[in-house]
Amino acid sequence: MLHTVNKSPFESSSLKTCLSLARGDADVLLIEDGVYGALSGSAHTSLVAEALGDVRVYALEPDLKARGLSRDRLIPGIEVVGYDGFVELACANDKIQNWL
Amino acid sequence: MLHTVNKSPFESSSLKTCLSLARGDADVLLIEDGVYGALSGSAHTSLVAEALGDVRVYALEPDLKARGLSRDRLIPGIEVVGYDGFVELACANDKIQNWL
Amino acid sequence: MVSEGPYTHQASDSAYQFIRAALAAGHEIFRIFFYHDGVNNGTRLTTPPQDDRHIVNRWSELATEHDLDLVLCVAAAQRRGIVDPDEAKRNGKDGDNIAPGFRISGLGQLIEAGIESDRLLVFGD
Amino acid sequence: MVSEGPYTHQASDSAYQFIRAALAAGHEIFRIFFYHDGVNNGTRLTTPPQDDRHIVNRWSELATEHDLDLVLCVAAAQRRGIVDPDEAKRNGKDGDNIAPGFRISGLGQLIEAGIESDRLLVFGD
Amino acid sequence: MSRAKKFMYINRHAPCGTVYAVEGLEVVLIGAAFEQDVCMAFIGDGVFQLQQDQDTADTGMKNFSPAYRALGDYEVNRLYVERESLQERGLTEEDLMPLTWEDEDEDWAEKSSIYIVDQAQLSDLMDEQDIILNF
Amino acid sequence: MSRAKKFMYINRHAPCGTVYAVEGLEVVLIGAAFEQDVCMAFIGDGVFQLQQDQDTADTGMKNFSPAYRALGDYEVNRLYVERESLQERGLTEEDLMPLTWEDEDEDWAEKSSIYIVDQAQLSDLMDEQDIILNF
Repeated sequence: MLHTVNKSPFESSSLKTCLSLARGDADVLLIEDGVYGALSGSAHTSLVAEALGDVRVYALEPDLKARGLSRDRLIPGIEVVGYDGFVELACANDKIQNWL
Repeated sequence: MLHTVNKSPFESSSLKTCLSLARGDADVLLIEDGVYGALSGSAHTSLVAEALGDVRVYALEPDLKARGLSRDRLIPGIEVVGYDGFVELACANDKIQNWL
Repeated sequence: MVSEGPYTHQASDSAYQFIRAALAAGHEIFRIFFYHDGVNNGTRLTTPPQDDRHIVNRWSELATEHDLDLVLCVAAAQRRGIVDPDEAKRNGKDGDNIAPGFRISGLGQLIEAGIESDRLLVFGD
Repeated sequence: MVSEGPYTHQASDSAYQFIRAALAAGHEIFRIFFYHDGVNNGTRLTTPPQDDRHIVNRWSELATEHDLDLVLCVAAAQRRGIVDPDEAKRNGKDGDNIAPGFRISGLGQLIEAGIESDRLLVFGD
Repeated sequence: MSRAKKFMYINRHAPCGTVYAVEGLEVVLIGAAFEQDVCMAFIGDGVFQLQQDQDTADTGMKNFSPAYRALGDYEVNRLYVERESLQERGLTEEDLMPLTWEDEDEDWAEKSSIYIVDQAQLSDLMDEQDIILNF
Repeated sequence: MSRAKKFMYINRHAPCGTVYAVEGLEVVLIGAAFEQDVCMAFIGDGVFQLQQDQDTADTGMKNFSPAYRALGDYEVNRLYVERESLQERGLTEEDLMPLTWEDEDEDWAEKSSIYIVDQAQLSDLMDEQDIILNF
């Protein structure tokens, strides 16, 4: 299953809820303000870093760049994809849960 | 100063931010989904209960009733007011900060 | 200031109830300024379900009754497709959709309201 | 499904970019259903700043180019004042504001899209 | 269309403050006509949608909470409520509206539609679905 | 109007994801013409508005972040950034755009407009205002 999260973890519980319900074979894609969840050195870094042992986490590059977040600021293990990669993830998973 | 909070503390950081910046002489009014911050026995009860030693906290009765929250469910010390009480609070304070 | 559209968020309802209570207590409302999605409060094309309140008409009626100044921010309105006859002409639109009692003007009207009023409240998301 | 209005939330932009990428990869888009404030994507009365993207026109152009089915939910559109000529007539409105390439229909169109499509994505707030 | 698809509607917003709860419910009620396999989940502030005794009169807003009682008649009779979300909010099942349905196969016996499930059970349920919609 | 009022614009939303940051900035720039006493505060995700090197090209959205550099020219030269919000997000002052203004009284010397303040200082500043607007 593909999960998308589009809210900042600092202002919304979406990321936390998503990670509490995502299973081991899940892909989690951070888009829009959700990409702030990919930041290393933040109060939510450990939540995401721990989940990385379990699920795969991706962040959308256009949304990272729009917010001035360079790749070296991200939690190691997070993969960066473009809109084409987003489409591939949507195809590779049999269903999609968009956490809004 | 009058502060209003209109977001659920379970889904937004507004209440926490408000209470971290409100000073001793402040009035804090919970409206709309903000009234969930008045619930006793919840994960955010202690945050509000501690603030009650410092600031005055009010909850808007029409919004409590709309959500099915009766007065006996509220944290002791929270005052319940109507729209008329909201207007009075806006007059009694020299300025208003609406946390949105 | 009202910052959210009708129905989508309770902000329009809270603002309306607060203003009614303030008027009932004898206070003067200098202006109601609609910003962000709040400009969607000012379209006459809405048709809510018959058993629900009609938020737009409710504003228009309140404005008539109490001679209120309902102002939609022009920049916010342009982004969201709320136009009066002047705006329609200026931007080459074939029609307008502003509701009775509302007018479109600039952000300066918000700042002016802040300067001239004793209190400024914001209802939004 | 697109759930938020243009400009107010990035959802309309994300949906547009995703759909372009999906079309570029050879996928078929069965339908784009606009719900909640998403119906505000379908008004032809918007005039965004000249140096900004025109979200509504962008949808209309994409629909023409790729023969896409852009559906605005009727219940959501009635609450928010988006009407086509039929709706205007039925509800006694003096005009309509729907943009080219969009049509208004019921929520069943969303369920049907869920049943007929391989994947359903939601862009919203 | 080979078989009925499994639809899950996840509700995560409180009622009243925003339109998502009521417009989400409209989708479920319309969708029920399509004879798919439908269930609902209530997570986070969504559990507040089922709170008893909602009375919107003094806000001037429409009270749509009675419409949840109609779900049983539309054969939407599996409403999963996340236990952890209830606990975080200090709620118990007794705070929720008693929603029921009548089982045709058991001489129209009245049964509860509400199931309190924990996160692990909810994960399993989500995994079984074909379509998940979030309101 | 007896004297200039003190306006504080509090920014609490991240840029790009929603329109509040850009429409809030429009209010500040328009408001600057009214010769009031104006300052801005950045709290919570609002601190992300000042992040360097924002580039929206690949999203198709307009990049409004350069407009913050114009604030100094409009004599909006007190931008208070909450220290606790930066720390929670793993940011330091070096991550922010270097916003400056030229001081007419000191031979147009270039000075920083950004002040990192803690919660107690911010509380004091809020207390001094006449009007507080939140975006």
